[in-house]
Amino acid sequence: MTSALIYALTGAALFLIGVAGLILQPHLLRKIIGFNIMASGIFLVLVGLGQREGSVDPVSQAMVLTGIVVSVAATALALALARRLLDLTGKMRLPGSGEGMPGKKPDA
Amino acid sequence: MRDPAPWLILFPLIWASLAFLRGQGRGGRLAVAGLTIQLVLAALLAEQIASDGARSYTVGGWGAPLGIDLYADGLAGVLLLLTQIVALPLVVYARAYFAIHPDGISYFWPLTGYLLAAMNALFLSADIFNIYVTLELLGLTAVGLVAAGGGAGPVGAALRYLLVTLLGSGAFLLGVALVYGTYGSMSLQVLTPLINADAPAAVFIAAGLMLVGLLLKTALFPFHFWLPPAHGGAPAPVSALLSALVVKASFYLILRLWLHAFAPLVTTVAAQLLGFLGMAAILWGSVMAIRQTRLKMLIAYSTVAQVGYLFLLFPLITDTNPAAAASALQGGVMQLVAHALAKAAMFAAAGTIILSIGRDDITRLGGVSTRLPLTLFTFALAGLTLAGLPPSGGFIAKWLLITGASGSDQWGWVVVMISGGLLSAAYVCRVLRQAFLSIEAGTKFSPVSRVLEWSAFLLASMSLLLGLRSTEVLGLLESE
Amino acid sequence: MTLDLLLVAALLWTAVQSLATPNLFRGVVLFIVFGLFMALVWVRLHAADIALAEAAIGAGLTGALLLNGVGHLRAKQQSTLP
Amino acid sequence: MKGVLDLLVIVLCLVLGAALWWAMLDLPSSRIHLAEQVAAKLDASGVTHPVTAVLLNFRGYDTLIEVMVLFVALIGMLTQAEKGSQWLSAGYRPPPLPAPPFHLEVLQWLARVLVPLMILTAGYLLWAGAHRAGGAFQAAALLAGAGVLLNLAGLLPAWTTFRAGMRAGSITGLLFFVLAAAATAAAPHGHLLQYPAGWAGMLILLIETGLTLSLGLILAGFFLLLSAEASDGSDTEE
Amino acid sequence: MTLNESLPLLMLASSLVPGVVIFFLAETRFALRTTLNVAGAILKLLLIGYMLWGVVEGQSYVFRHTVLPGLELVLEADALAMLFVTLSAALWLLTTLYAVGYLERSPHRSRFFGFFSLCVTATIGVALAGNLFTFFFFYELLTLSTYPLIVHRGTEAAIRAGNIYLAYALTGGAVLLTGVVWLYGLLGEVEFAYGGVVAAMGPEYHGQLRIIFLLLIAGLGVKAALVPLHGWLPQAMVAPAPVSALLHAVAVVKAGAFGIVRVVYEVYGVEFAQSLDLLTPLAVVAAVTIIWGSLRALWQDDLKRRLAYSTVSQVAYIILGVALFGPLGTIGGVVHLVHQGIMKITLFFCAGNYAETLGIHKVTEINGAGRRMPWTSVAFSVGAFGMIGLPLTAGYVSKSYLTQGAEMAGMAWAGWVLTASGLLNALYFLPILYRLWFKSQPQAWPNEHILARGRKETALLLLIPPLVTAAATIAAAVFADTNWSPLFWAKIVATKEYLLE
Amino acid sequence: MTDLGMVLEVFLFINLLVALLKVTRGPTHADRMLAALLFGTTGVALLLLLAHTEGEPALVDIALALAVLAVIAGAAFAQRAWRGKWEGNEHS
Repeated sequence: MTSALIYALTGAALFLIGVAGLILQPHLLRKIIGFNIMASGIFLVLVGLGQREGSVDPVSQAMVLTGIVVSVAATALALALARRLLDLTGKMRLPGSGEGMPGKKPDA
Repeated sequence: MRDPAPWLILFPLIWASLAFLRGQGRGGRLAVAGLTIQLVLAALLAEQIASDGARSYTVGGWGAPLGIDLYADGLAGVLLLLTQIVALPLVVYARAYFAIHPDGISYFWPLTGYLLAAMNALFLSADIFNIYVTLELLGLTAVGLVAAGGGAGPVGAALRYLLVTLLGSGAFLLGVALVYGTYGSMSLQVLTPLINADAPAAVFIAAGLMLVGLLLKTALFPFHFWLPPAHGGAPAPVSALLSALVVKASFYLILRLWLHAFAPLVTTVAAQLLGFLGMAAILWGSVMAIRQTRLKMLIAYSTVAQVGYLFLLFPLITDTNPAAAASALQGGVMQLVAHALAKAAMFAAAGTIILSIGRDDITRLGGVSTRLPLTLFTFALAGLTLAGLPPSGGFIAKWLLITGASGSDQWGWVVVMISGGLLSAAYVCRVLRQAFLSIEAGTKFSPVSRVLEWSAFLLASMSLLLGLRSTEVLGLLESE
Repeated sequence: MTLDLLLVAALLWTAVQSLATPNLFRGVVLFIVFGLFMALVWVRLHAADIALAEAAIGAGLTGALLLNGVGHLRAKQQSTLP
Repeated sequence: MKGVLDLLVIVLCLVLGAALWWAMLDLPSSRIHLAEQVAAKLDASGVTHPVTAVLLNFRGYDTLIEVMVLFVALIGMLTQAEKGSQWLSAGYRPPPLPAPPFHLEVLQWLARVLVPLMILTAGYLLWAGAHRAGGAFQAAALLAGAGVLLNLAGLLPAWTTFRAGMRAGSITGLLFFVLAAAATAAAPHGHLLQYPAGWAGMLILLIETGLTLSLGLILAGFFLLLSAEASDGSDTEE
Repeated sequence: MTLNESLPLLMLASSLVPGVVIFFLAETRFALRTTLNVAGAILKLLLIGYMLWGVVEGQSYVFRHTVLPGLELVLEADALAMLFVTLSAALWLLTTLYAVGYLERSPHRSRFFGFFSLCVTATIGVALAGNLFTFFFFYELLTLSTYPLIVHRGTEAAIRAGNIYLAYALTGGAVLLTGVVWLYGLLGEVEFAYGGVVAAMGPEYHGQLRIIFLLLIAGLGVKAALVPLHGWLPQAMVAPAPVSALLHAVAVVKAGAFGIVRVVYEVYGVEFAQSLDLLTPLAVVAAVTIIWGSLRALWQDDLKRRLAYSTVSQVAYIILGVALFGPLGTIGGVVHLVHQGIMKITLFFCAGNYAETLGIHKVTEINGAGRRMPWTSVAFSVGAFGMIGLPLTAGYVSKSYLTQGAEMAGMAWAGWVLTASGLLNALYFLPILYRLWFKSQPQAWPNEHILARGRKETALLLLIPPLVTAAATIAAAVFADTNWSPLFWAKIVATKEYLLE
Repeated sequence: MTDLGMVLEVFLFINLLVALLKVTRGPTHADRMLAALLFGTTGVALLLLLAHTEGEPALVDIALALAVLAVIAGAAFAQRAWRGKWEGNEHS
């Protein structure tokens, strides 16, 4: 097993940790952190699998760079919206049921 | 232009950037001009596809797998044309709408431009990582448009939408990573034969992750929870764009991957599961639509239901006889097109009504039939399409889908489709019923511009006439 | 390989803790630390470009953005407290 | 209900995790090695660093859309920042920066030393990107970092409004990229982002420079827009 | 496109185009609107005249438009279609004139006449449909264009009635659609043809064909108001009188009945349907409907409701005729399609006149109206006699053919049903006539709108249409043996359906 | 040499982990932040070492960037902390 593959496996775990945080944590900042951890996990899988036979793979590295930029953009936008929501409602939680994302109906 | 494909992406990017340069609230005219050109380009591309078959375009001149390819087959041609056709009347509508009600105008034009660029790029893309990037562009622009409405409701809805769309594209990207890790390429053209030859477990998981990610974005039941507040809370032109086009983009991806690259992986069980979720969406969405008190929320829930309709396609095209599958596929695409036109018209009409009477309450629509007859007529025509009644495009879609279902002996789905149509008729009727009542004391109808009424009417009548001219659409769809 | 395994353990630990720790500020700081570990991972994967970006983003921008968010939250909570 | 849902999510995550690990450990070696193709075509790409070659040439189209994503996020933030605030009203002048309290003086001194260094480093990274790690995005991140530091030190006010100059600055680099792409697509026998032979290196450097400036402004904007104080907390709606 | 191809299309256009134009006319453009309406109706009648002659000469008028590969909209003018088209167009002209008089003071006339013309267009489409798909297409269009007419008044009651109508009609349409698509799945294309098109299917399909027949008849039966699917019809009475007239005599119920005729004769073929044992159950349903409708009519005090239940009963005569195996029954059923239309529209016109002139809505309020409104009452009496089936009325002609048909088909019980129904008809119509002519006038009419001026008991436009249709009721019987009577055409149809040529 | 590098790397890394422990333990925000800053410096050292052992000169650039950028997080903290807004307000 190459170390790249170990990192890929770690990436899968990080993805799931991030997803769980994104879904289960009610606080918006935690959700955003969860998203970032999820993204890091994916990037690790991408490069880890791409380089699992030991050779360096510039294509997967370039894709991860693109992905990082995208996730920064998303983080910034999410923070701006969360901040606005804080100004409007005084809470850093999603309105309505808000707690977990899926399942609960916003109008229930 | 020899190849309209890249220009369909570049044009909106350019006019959106110029609109941003000009400042807040500016750029409506640029948008109309840009979209007119895009419409011509899309028509040109459709013409080329219809006569010469599917087209490929190598970005950067490298070619897959090193470079990125654009690829436009009949399905992409239909969707590109549809996008520009729906968007053009909508931007005309939006100019008139924001002239009366400027909330949410601030960066509407650049965001709309980037939205269209993202959508065109997505329809043309033939590279799964590139698809991911376009998906993100699409998602963030859509979120920006929803959030621009301001107020706790829209901002909360936008944030929820953002988190869902990020989760969705995250799942998609993990799928991309697994596929790339397995085969070393991201080009769909290169991947298709490889997946056909041999698909290890990782590819199955990848396909599942990508599917779930896209389902989240398409808002299929039970992932629909984010859609009604986001679509119902945004300004009317935004709701129309989102409900008519944006959810279709991720559906288009599901369909394309299902039909081509991942075709060897799909199973009847998965198809039936999607069908069941579609059924649940139809029932749940319709019932919720019937129970809404706000007009735009009703329409938003109707989108949930209509998206469910699209997914009835999958059990009909998977492991069934070719004739039934072909008919069902045509029906699904017709449903997509008809719904896009009708839903855009419906949100636009609702926007006009709300602008005129200054509130969004279904039980207090009395008098709309006499004061805004054209708008109500627009609403009714759009409702006709949603309910799948002749002569609308929705009827042809339903006919084809039912033919597919009966041709493959899946009578359960016939019942679902038929009752779905009746349920849609029920919620459309709820609105019409109130609108036919006489004017309530205290309701004031402020005058609205004719542009608002006629642009919506144009969309609705297109959804209707589609029923009589569907051979053209299907002809384009068939060109491989 | 030893370094790799230590790094993996640190990554997982910081990730879980930054999400699970009850103190929000601690969570954010742990996330910044997570970013630094990520940068080291990229170095180990011979991805210098990504390491650079991760350092710039994780240690710099995202961290600052998140700290900023915590700050606003605190300010808000204090201003709304009686 | 909530507990059950949480449990469900966790169980699903565990199952998916197990499946992912098993699938990854079971992966055959891939058929296509893009790294070899990159190496083979590197000479024609105009740069010598493979990652930069992929980012700005082989898959430059991805980058084109990616920078748009970044920009769209900024627009999305602008729709929020300029709402519910008094900055839009005509005649509003931002209050002058208060005299720095003592404790900021150290920070300001630090910033005055570091910021030129950061700009220098950014320029270096941009230049280095052609043949080793570095490039537009990393350089831009450093530029933005400089902006953040200045703000933290009280030398640069938070952006309460987005002026025409900033608007132009944040879009110009991207627009240049788009127009360059359009030019390549419009050229006879040209394809989108197919740089004319011999011009690739030059064009990539130009595009990267434009991107660095615009991206720097955008990334700094992320922070500076967010660090603007809410009007005074009184705009809370129920 | 040759003239013969474009004629069916022109026929649709002659009501569609005025309809669409009228939508966009201002409320005050009274003269232009009326001119358009009448011009459209007259043009349509001229076209029909030309085509009637052509059909007798053996010309074929077929228009085809491909909607989908293998799926066509076909408009074809055959004898049966022409019979229905003629009825619709003639009654459209009369109803338009009547409606102009009736709605003189009410709002939203542009909307009303627009949908009115659309409704006629849909009816013409139903009549001319050359295949099952086209039939369904216009059948649903008819539902949609009548809904705004029913809710026209915008009152709670009207809207409730409209929604009930829509719920029934759309559900029926959905059931019909299932059957239609199923049949298309089996056959590929279901063009109407004399003698039917499904007989060629092997015995292994007979089970499916029976289910499809059930679906088709159930779907059509909603509009034809077969018991127990008739619930919407009495509710729809709240609509303005011209709408009720159109609904009952021409458009909606007839579209259902006409569809059943097409399905039994030209999709299944009467012999094949008989061999599948489908006709007897259909006859039973029709008989039950006849009796049930008549019984319910007995107890209605509201005049229009009584007429509505009478419609339920009378339309089932057509179905009964269809279900009687043998040409005589067919002739009786098909000719009743026309005869019932003429008679029932007379009655509704008259009911409208009573309501509009004197405010009479109930049977108990009608005492002595015969002296106040003699012409209207004469027309009403003729219509009522026709319904009962007295000699020298159109009703007599249909009933005699139906009775003979029942004997020929060996279903003597059907004859008894007809006789019983005649008695019941008499029971609920004769009291009205008695009150009209022999009871004394009350002190004051419930709500007198229009004063008698000289010999004009009411507005002229309200008076002429019922008189014309009453005259037609008698003429159809007196001149039954001539070459242009409905009976003559019904005989042509029967000859063709039984492939007797 | 490589062995020595390896040992040093692991040592520095353990240093990082100890700092990590401090970050999680607190007790004050200032402790945490200082520990995080220590991360920056140790990270730079580790990167320079790695640049040497792995033979990748580009890593020096990273060390440079990290050194410069680590200041920002510290500054962000400092700016907030000195305002005294949440000193002593330990729990969210």
